[in-house]
Amino acid sequence: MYKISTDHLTELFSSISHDRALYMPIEKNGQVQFDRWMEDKKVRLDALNTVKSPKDLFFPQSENIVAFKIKGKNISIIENRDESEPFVVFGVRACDAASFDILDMVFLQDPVDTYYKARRDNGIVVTLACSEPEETCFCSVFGIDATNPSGDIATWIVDDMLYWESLTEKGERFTETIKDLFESADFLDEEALKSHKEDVEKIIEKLPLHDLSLDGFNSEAMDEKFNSPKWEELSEACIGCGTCTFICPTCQCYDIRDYDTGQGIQRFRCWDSCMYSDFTRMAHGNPRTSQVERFRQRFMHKLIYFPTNNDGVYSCVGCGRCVAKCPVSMNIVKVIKAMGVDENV
Amino acid sequence: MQKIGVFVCWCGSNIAATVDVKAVVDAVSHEPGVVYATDYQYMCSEGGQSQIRQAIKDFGLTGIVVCSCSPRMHESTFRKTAISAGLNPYMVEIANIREQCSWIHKDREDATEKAIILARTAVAKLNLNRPLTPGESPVVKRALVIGGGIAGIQSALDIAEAGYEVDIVEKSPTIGGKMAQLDKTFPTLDCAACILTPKMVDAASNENINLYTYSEVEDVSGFVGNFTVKIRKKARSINADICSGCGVCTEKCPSRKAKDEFNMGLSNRGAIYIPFAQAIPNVPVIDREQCIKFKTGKCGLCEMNCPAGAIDFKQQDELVERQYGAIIVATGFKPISLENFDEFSYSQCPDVITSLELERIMNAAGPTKGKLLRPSDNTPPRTMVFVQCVGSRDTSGCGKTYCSKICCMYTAKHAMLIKEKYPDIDVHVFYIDVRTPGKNFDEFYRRAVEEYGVNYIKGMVGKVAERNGKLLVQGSDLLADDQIIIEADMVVLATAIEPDESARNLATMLTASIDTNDFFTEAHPKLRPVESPTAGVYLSGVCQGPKDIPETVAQASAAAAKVIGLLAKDKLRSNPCVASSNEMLCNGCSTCENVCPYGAISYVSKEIRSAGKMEVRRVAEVNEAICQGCGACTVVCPSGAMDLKGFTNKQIMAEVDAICR
Amino acid sequence: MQRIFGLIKDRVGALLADGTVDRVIGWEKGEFLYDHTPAIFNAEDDLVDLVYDGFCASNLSKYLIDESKKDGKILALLKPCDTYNFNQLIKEHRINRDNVYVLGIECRGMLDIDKIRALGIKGIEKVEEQGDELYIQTIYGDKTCKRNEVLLEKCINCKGKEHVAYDELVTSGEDIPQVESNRFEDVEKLEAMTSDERFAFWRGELSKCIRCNACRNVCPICSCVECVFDNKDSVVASKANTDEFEENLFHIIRAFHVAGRCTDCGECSRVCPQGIPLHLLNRKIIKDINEFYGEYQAGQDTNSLGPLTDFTKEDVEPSIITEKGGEK
Amino acid sequence: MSIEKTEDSNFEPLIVAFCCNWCSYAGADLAGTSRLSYPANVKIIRVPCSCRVNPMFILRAFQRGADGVIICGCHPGDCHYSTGNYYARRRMTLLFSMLDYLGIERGRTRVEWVSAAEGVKFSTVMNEFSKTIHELGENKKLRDLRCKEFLD
Amino acid sequence: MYTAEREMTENVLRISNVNTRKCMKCGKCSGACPAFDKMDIHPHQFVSMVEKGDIEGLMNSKTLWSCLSCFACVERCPRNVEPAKLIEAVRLSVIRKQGENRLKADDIPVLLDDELPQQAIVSAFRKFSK
Repeated sequence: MYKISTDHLTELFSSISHDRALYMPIEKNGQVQFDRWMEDKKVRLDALNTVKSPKDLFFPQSENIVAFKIKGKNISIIENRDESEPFVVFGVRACDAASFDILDMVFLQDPVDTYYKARRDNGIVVTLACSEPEETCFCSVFGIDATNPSGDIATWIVDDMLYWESLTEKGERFTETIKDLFESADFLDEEALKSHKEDVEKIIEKLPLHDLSLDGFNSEAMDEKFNSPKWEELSEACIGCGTCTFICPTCQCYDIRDYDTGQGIQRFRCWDSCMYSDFTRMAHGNPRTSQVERFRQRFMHKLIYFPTNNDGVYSCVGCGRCVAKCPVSMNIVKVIKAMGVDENV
Repeated sequence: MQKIGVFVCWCGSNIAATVDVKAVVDAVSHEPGVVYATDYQYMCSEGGQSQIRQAIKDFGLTGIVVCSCSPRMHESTFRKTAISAGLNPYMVEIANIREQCSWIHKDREDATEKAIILARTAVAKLNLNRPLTPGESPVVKRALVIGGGIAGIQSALDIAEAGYEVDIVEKSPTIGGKMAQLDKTFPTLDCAACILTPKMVDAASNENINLYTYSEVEDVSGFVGNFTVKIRKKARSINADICSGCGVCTEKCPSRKAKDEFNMGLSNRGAIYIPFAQAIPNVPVIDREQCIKFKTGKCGLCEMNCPAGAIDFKQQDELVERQYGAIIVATGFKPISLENFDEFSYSQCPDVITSLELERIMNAAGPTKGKLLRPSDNTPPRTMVFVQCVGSRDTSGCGKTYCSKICCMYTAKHAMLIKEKYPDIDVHVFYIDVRTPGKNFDEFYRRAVEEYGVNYIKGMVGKVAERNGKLLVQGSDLLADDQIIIEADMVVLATAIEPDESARNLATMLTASIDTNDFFTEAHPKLRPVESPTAGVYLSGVCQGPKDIPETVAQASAAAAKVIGLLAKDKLRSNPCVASSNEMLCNGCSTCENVCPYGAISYVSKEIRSAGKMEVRRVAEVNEAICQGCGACTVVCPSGAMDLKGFTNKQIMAEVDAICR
Repeated sequence: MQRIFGLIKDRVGALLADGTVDRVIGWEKGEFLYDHTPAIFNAEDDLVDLVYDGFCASNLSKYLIDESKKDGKILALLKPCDTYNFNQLIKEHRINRDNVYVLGIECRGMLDIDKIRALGIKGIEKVEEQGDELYIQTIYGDKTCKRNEVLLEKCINCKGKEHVAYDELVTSGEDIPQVESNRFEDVEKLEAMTSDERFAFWRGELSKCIRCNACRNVCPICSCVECVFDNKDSVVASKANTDEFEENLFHIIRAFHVAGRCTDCGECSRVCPQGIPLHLLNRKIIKDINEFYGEYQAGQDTNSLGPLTDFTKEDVEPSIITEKGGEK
Repeated sequence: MSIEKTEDSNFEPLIVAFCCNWCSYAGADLAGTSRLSYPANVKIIRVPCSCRVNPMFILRAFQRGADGVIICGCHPGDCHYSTGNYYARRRMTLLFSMLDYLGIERGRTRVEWVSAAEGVKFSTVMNEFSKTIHELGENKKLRDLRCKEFLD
Repeated sequence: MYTAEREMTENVLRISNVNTRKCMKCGKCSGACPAFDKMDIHPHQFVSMVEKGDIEGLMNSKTLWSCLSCFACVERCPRNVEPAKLIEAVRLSVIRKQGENRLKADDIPVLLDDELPQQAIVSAFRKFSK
């Protein structure tokens, strides 16, 4: 466990960003999002959550896959995927860090997605524990301890001191390279950290969504949930935009498209949203034609299909972004409450 | 995938001079879809066209691109070639590499590169062409002639001769136009009335011809084969059916102050008048500004004295709406106003007159009953000076830049007639160049000089000033390199002519294009001189450009021939490049309906299968016969449901892509 | 705000009971006190969840496009700014007028939860409104703030309190202060910048766009059967902004498709998760239309021709833009 | 003379011209028949009427690398379809104002009314426009980079 | 070859900014010229002489100094040729001819008028003594 005072954070960042890119929550045009760190950038470690999750550092919204060039009869294939170089992402919250593990389950399973793997290996995740969770947070419901985030290195900010503890071997190796900036934390610091964690846990207890119950959402209940009449009423307000899917840290669906650039064809991958009308358009058309079916598909996947395939791990980390940003305020919490077993609505 | 043949034309040397044709053929042969590419000296010739036909058969081409001159020139030629080879005519695209490439770029390398790009663009567009078949629309078997001068009358007679109904709309109370005001006409010097009035009577008596005199066209809608025209019959205040044309009323009318337009204002007329004796229809008209009854409510002498009781003060304008298959514009001309030419002091001295005024003075029915008298004191003149090109060939902005073409001939005519009738009058003519071309014209002018001793002075009048009753004409005599001053009794100005003032807004109504001098623009100066680019509108007479009576009559008959050719068809093939709406995408929001200039879009509710269930939706429908294919609806349609066949969104996008590649 | 809600609830109950309408579209309470969802209440379920307070900003007229196609009559609770969109959709034959019974409800201006958070108020549990004061109960203690500090952008530039389309009006009789503001102020500020500054501003804003289509799907005017960006046969079909240009293209084309029809209801800016001031694009076109072709408020009536489907012979020439002065 | 703004003065601008079939295309032909030259980098696309030009076409041209776009039509009042150019005039005014609002150089887009008889005007307009675009330099602001530097 | 005469014509055309080719030889300038009789070369001839390059003839002519510059010819010319400007241009070339010192220093006391501003003397020298 190391520590560094918050006033020296700027030197820490500049030394990290010497040989690799450093991303962290930065405010740009009134919006906090993960951006590359520069001296003049406005760092916002106090902001609870960025609007867009850091998943697009590993799974960008659009990336080139391959390109073709046609000259007369012959076609030449050109590898022009975007090269990824080593980088550090700092200030990741516990929920986002947990979402990386969920994405790993999808992309790193056989067959491994090489694009994602390249970025994942190059990336070092430095998490920062929350100190002031919002009322929209419900990460505890999914067993995520906000005060002890996962990731390669965990950090805590207590008063004006940043505590730095590497959790994984990759984290350990990285900390070695910048060890001289830190002092080692003594017993007093451990105590201060422990009491800070308890305060935060107390706040988490008091969060309104703390005791949201997930029982009833398991593979057995799949048919019963699928045919429930409640979907009709829950989805009547949904306008089918992609906001909830694009800001959600665990949504992992993408579409592959070709673009005719005039010189040749550029094949690229881009995020897709199950809420869109052309989401799974196939030869005969789209299997889910009405908004009710699409709405149901989203929450069934998060709460039932994914846990069924991944031994009980839900595909939601309770970060609360969709609760805050949905244009018509319809979100997963309302679905859980409406569809839950004890109907404690 | 299309199988496209590309044919690059040399156009003799017009294209080949600055465009490397072989390079174009080679470059375009690699384009997607192109299976055959060749070049030829004259693609539009029979040899070229047979080469295309052969290639279509040999390679089974589904579309051809011809890189040649402007599509406005030979698009129809190559479409006919395609039809003759069994290919749909709308699978032909033209790349304009002559007017828009070889003729305007000097550097061979630039021109070739641009020709390649234009060829590639045409191929890109053709790849997305689909075979189109022209629709059919009915033809109304009736023609409209706007303007009742010699041009209008001649056209009307020829069309009536072919058995079709014709309406003549003339804005003045009688037909006859400017020619009726003339005395004698060149080159044969026979009197204008003698050759015109019989035609006027024929026009009046021909049962196929309806005369709408003292009427104007108010609104034109529709398109070739089916024009709807609103005609405003202005109130004559006389019931034409029962009026016998005795003319008693015109004598009795007390209001004498009005200037007689027919006599160019040289004499006065009553408030109720017949323009001239042989007027057709021979019915007077009341000039409401001058008539005391209309101004003050008193008088009404004409009503009292009219034997037939035909006067009807309460008569109102009447709006008539009729359908026509074709329209002939014969609006004629008028002399320009001379306010910018005060060096001739036309407005100060009454003895300085225009040629048209001289026509009236010499005319037996004119204000001086045919005797040549000075308007100021009615004494016979001793010396007369004619000044040519007043307001013509003038780039200084005061007059017209063009040569009015007829002045040299009618001045020679005036000079000859005066010398013949009054041999002792000295006649001088100041000229820049005497332009009397064609059959018997130069002989006519030389006769004026050699036989009648008219003194032609190569030079120009600088100033005309009046001094104690005489006109001092100061001009230059370039051959003598001298400045001469002639004491003249009368000065006649050969004034420039310009189109009738009704031309400008008539062109807007007909959507016919018009040039900056207000002459109607012909479809093609050499190949289609009597047609306007707007289908169904034909040009006859001076409305299209300055010309004399022989040419006007020739053009009038030509226009009539074109109209007869059109009316002879029962069905007209309508333009297939019209809008079409995709009912799956249509929101039914009526935005396209609001912008359609022809009202070709209507709305129906239809059963449509969408997202698995049947649904009744309000969708747009285009009436292909009325739509002219302008494309305004395609851009206001947000969902892209409305598209234009022949110029689809994808085609234009493909062209843009091909250009920017 | 409570008084008006009571009146509305009674009226809605009465209209449901006497059968003039068989269902109501309004807002339903959410988890917290600020996340209300548009919902349809059928006659039988009780109206306990119906709510109308400072957080009912969403514009219900878009739902009426599909709802008015179903049989039976629906009661729509429309705020003044929603009625402009209602009129525009009637003009475009998208709403079946006789299947809708419009209840014009009074509106004192809606609140923006992001602005409340920006004041540093976190963990919000309860929000009470008393006159101009807001009493907010949060996990970290109770906070208060002024109503006018946290108004939504579209309510600061409110177009007026009168409803332009209604079958019945419900007013509480309280006088509602008319907020005086120049709604083109931001547009003028942008116009005053140099063109490079404007380019940098818009690049900064539009580069945040994640193409979630919220602005398009919430806009009542932008409701094509199949949008040109989704229709694979269209020439601009695209799903992601893979390049800076596509970000501009999406927003320019969208602004143009609603040009002359946008009623400036501000919904696009309200729902943008990235906080892009999209209303500035549409407001610029509205300002140009007013300046060049005379004052025009879309949705004011149901029969006038929109500015882009109309013309006069004396319209200004496009070259006026190039000669408008200012540096290059 | 103003110093050349772009460094490489041999920059060849690419200009797309949308010409309406009845007037400006005929004017272009007349410029051709009267041998009035204008730069070769102006390429003409024939459209039935100026009202057929969709803002998407103009943005597509810029996206694909055009440096200037000019829309030619009949003089208001002379349109072959009687009202086409009135709609085009309003739409283009708003489009130019929007592009300017987004910070795109004002001179890049232009509307010009050229009748079938104005061959001279057509060539002077094209020369002038090409010079303006040359001074403005390459279109860097409204450019899709994928379409430009793509592979060898 | 580029003779001095050619250069003088270029000079006259440049100064007067007249395009002599526009003249259609109508003779209106001579017709309108009030000083026609006092001239040995007449207005319509200015244009053709300048076009032929015969500036010399014009420079030694009487016309050059009898033209009143009343601009009647310019006003009336239907082709905007502006003959009077040619005369002005030729006059300037006369004045500008080197080595023609028409004003010597010692003339000054005789002609001097005490109210004459200093400026007038200097410009007279500049104009007339080369």
